[in-house]
Amino acid sequence: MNHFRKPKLTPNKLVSMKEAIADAVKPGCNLYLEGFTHLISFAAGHEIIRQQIKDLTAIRLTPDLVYDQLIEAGLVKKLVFSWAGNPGVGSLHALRRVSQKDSAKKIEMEEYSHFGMVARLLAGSSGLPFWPLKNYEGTHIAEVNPKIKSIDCPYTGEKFATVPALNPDVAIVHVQRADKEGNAQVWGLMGTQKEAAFAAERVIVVAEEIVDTSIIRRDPNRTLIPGILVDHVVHEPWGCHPSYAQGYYDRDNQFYVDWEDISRDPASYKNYLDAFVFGVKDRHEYIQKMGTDLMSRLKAKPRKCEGVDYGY
Amino acid sequence: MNHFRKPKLTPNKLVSMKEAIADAVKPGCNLYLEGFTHLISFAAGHEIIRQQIKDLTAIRLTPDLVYDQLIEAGLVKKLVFSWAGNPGVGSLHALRRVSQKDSAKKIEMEEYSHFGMVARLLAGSSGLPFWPLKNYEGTHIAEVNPKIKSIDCPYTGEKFATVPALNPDVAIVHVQRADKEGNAQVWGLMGTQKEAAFAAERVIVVAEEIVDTSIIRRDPNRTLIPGILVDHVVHEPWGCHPSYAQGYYDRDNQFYVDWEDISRDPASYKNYLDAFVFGVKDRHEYIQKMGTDLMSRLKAKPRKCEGVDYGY
Amino acid sequence: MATDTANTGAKPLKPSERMAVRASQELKDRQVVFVGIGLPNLACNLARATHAPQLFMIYESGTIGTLPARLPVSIGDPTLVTDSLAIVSQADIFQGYLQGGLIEVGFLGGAQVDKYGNINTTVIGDYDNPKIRLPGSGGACEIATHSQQVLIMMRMSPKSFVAKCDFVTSPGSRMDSTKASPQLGRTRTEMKLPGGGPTKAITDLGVLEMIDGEFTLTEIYEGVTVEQVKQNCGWELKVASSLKTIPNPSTETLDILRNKIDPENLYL
Amino acid sequence: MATDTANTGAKPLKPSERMAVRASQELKDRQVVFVGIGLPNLACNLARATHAPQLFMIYESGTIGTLPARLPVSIGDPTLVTDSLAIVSQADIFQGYLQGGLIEVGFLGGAQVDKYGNINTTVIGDYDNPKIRLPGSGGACEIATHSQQVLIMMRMSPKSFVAKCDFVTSPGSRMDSTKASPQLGRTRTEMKLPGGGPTKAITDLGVLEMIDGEFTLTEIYEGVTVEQVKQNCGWELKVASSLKTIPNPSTETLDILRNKIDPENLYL
Repeated sequence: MNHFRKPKLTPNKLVSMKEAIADAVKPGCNLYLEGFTHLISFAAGHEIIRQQIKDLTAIRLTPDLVYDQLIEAGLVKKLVFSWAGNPGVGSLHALRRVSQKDSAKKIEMEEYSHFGMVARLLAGSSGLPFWPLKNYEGTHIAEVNPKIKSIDCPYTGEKFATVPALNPDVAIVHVQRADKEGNAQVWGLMGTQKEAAFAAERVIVVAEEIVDTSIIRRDPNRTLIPGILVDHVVHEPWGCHPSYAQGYYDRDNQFYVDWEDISRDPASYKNYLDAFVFGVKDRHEYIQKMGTDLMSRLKAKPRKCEGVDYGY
Repeated sequence: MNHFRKPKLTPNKLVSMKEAIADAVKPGCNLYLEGFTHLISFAAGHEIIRQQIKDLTAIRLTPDLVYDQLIEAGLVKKLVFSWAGNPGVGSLHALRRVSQKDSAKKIEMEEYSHFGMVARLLAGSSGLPFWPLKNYEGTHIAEVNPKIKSIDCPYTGEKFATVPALNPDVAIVHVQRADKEGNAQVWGLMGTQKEAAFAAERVIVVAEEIVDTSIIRRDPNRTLIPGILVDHVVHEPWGCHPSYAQGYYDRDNQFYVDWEDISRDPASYKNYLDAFVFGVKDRHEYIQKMGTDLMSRLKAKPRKCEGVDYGY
Repeated sequence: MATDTANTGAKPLKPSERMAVRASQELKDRQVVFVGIGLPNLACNLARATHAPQLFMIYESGTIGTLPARLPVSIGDPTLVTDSLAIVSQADIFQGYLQGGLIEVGFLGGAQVDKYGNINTTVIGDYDNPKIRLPGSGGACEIATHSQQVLIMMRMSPKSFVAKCDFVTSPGSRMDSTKASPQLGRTRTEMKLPGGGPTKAITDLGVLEMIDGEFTLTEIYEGVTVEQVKQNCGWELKVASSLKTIPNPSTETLDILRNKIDPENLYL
Repeated sequence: MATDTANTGAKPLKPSERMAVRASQELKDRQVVFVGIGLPNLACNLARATHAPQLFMIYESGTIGTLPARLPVSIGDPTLVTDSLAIVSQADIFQGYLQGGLIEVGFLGGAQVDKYGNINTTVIGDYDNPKIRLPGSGGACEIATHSQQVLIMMRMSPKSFVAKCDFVTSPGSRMDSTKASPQLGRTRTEMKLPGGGPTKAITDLGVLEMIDGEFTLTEIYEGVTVEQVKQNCGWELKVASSLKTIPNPSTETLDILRNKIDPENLYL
């Protein structure tokens, strides 16, 4: 077993989203587009749709609107997940259209619980082929997923579930700030960003702000992802809308509510994709198209914390 | 298997070090006095010596001077560890005197590598009885420690080492700042403080500064230990000397060098303990006794980082 | 429904309000609660605003000691982050807090629940060819496995309180029988599940309590009849001999719930 | 020793200086190195100050992309923290960085090493009744197990370069024979060890290289004889047919090492 990963130490990894996606996301690859409500890179998802990268195995604990859009665009061969919905609102309608009895065409589904998905990433980010967890007894989850196995504790004899390591081909992680080597700092909800970056073969860091490395080095405990894991850095302000970035802009809850109606009908879904994905060439145009009121409505009110002292 | 821990939600846990140690550290208990060079609570160790709490199983990755002092004071029945030395300088002489062929009296030793000790805490802090790791093949470490066992991966068939969960009776953790409920923030080196606090039955947080809860809540990503794990909070400025607290005071490297000579000879060792442990009633007296130059010599030069924005 | 006609003050009392108020009464001050969005969130924040000001709220997204300033609209709402005591990763939430045994009360709901408190949030119909594809487990399976006790909040109907779940996502007091094994399945103790499992189901008609491993009707709201409850339950529901009546909430409590907790009527 | 008489400039060239300079030459720019305190730290910081300015240094205490402003006196020196790119927990260092396969070069030393590069930092003598109790593994076992390659830095003597280690703390190229199994033990490949193991031992007399799983003398310093090296080795040392001579370091390099890297002469 040799699981070495080549550390990535190029001094400037800044590219456009177009370039990053074209280079790192290949047809048929295992894609982990991270975000747990917070810091979901819709910008990356839309660029994947524009580039029509097909046959994806789309992986995340919470495939949400952007995963649903990948499905509606016909790019997803298989979904690996633990909770698929429009958080706080309802269903993912593109997913429903390819996952039910009456579906004309179906995609493959591989299903865990959140803890199971997290455990898969923990294994993948730790160089282990499996991870043990106390879960799934008394449920049908392991029955319908043969990848969930079990192991006996060598001390107590007790049985534990295991899940296999997850090592995505590409992880895309949106962060508040990064330097051009990809050293990335995040605050607020952290989801599985660190584990995804450590587990993936290739990593794209998308940042609200590109900062000088000295800013990162002033507060090293804040760094979640070291640049040695990162292939590409993309500067994409407002890149998460309708998701959010703590300290930058609020979640566009109204969009999530409106989405229920937009997405239920394939025709209005198509209109949305035509206008806001295919109809714009990049994120900048998307934000312009959203109208001037977007920023005033969602821009965060400042609430800065104090720094701490690293002197000695 | 029922492994629930009663969350600790008393509003004010502030007590003196004397009270905290008397209540939480009992004769014969498993003690984890944390610190990886950084944030070692010498103040707590000295109070344990003053209270003559015997038959301890003393546990840490890096038992250093303060563990050696517990041994010299005759309080340690067993040492569980992975590296025992005076970091950057040399040996632990009290330990040598009770662990070699020519020793008149010996203590029990249970030995892992750092990763093995960390893995034991990961299991203990995660509600699992074991933890798998790729380690110990090609060495004699597992041969002399029957607690290191093995497990076969259910996916690859490959063999992995396992270590049993470590759940200390008491963990003592020094932090830069905490509120009186024990919500604790740490920066700089983090060692295994979080894992120790989650794994232990009882937790004493010792803090350089006691701050209002609002300070903790201004930067929640900085919180390493939640107060619901904590039994006692002790305010003990300069409580780590000769170890250090980033942002507060530097490591007293000269003391570590001098210690080599102090500790080699049992007579000078006794003189030290008589003067600086038994000869003072608490940490305040210890610091006074160290002389006025201590603070000017070791006080940290300020190097504050910027805060981040938690607005939305 | 009967509850539609129950009046407190000017506005009629809604089933959702009754559920939120009744659930809040289950929470004790200084308990550690794993809060879900929707009705559980209303119940927890109502408890904080009334009898349990120090209720310790943890949300699945990783916020510890949460103090939401507005009603969170999703599990990852930024209002959960700002002013919380700590933010932790998903790994820590599931591995450290849940599997680590720190959660005293968890909340669950779903599309189907059976008399053992087994819950289905995965599919209606056959797993491979479902009639309806539901969101899946999320953290529900581990909440049901590891919380010291679980409170279920669901509206009753024969479609939701079912004789048999189409799929069990989250474990209840014991496994049901299957075609292959017509005997009743193993209990939580036999399966060595760490948590205590569901203790109560707070519904829109009354409260079912887990007694000897089976849900039994122990409380009904004012104006609700036992017959109504039975009609809305898909199995032969046991009824406690000493059935309690749940009084209507006080005007004061309702006022807090309606005007402070959910003033925009998002979940009520 | 011969090296005591080698002169560069005014001050005589010390064995520790030769070791630090020779080890620094093994490091390539932009490599990820797991740095130990003492000579490895001097070698790495010398490499940074000369041919490898972007050497990426990780210390066991959890500092990533470290830029020490002063010579660290312990593995947890605060100068390692300030200005580093990231600080991570011990769990992340061992589980994420080492077991996760991110370390390209690791450094090790010890009380004893054998011809396979097995290292002893645990005990001299019998484990249960040792003549000398050494510090133990620390992170050495996992550095030896998981680094892509390991560089050993040790002074040679028949007591340290031994025919058989009293205890193997860190795995080399293969296990030695034992009383119970007189055959040679399994190789790293047979044991499925992820890392490449020791590639070179940088000593005070010359460089031993791991060739076909056994340390072979391939380089000696100016003024050192093969005989000297053999006398300081506890096993019948193989010598390469094309033995290289290591030139003395340049005045410029020595100046950096002596006056910038370790001006207070802590480790030289």
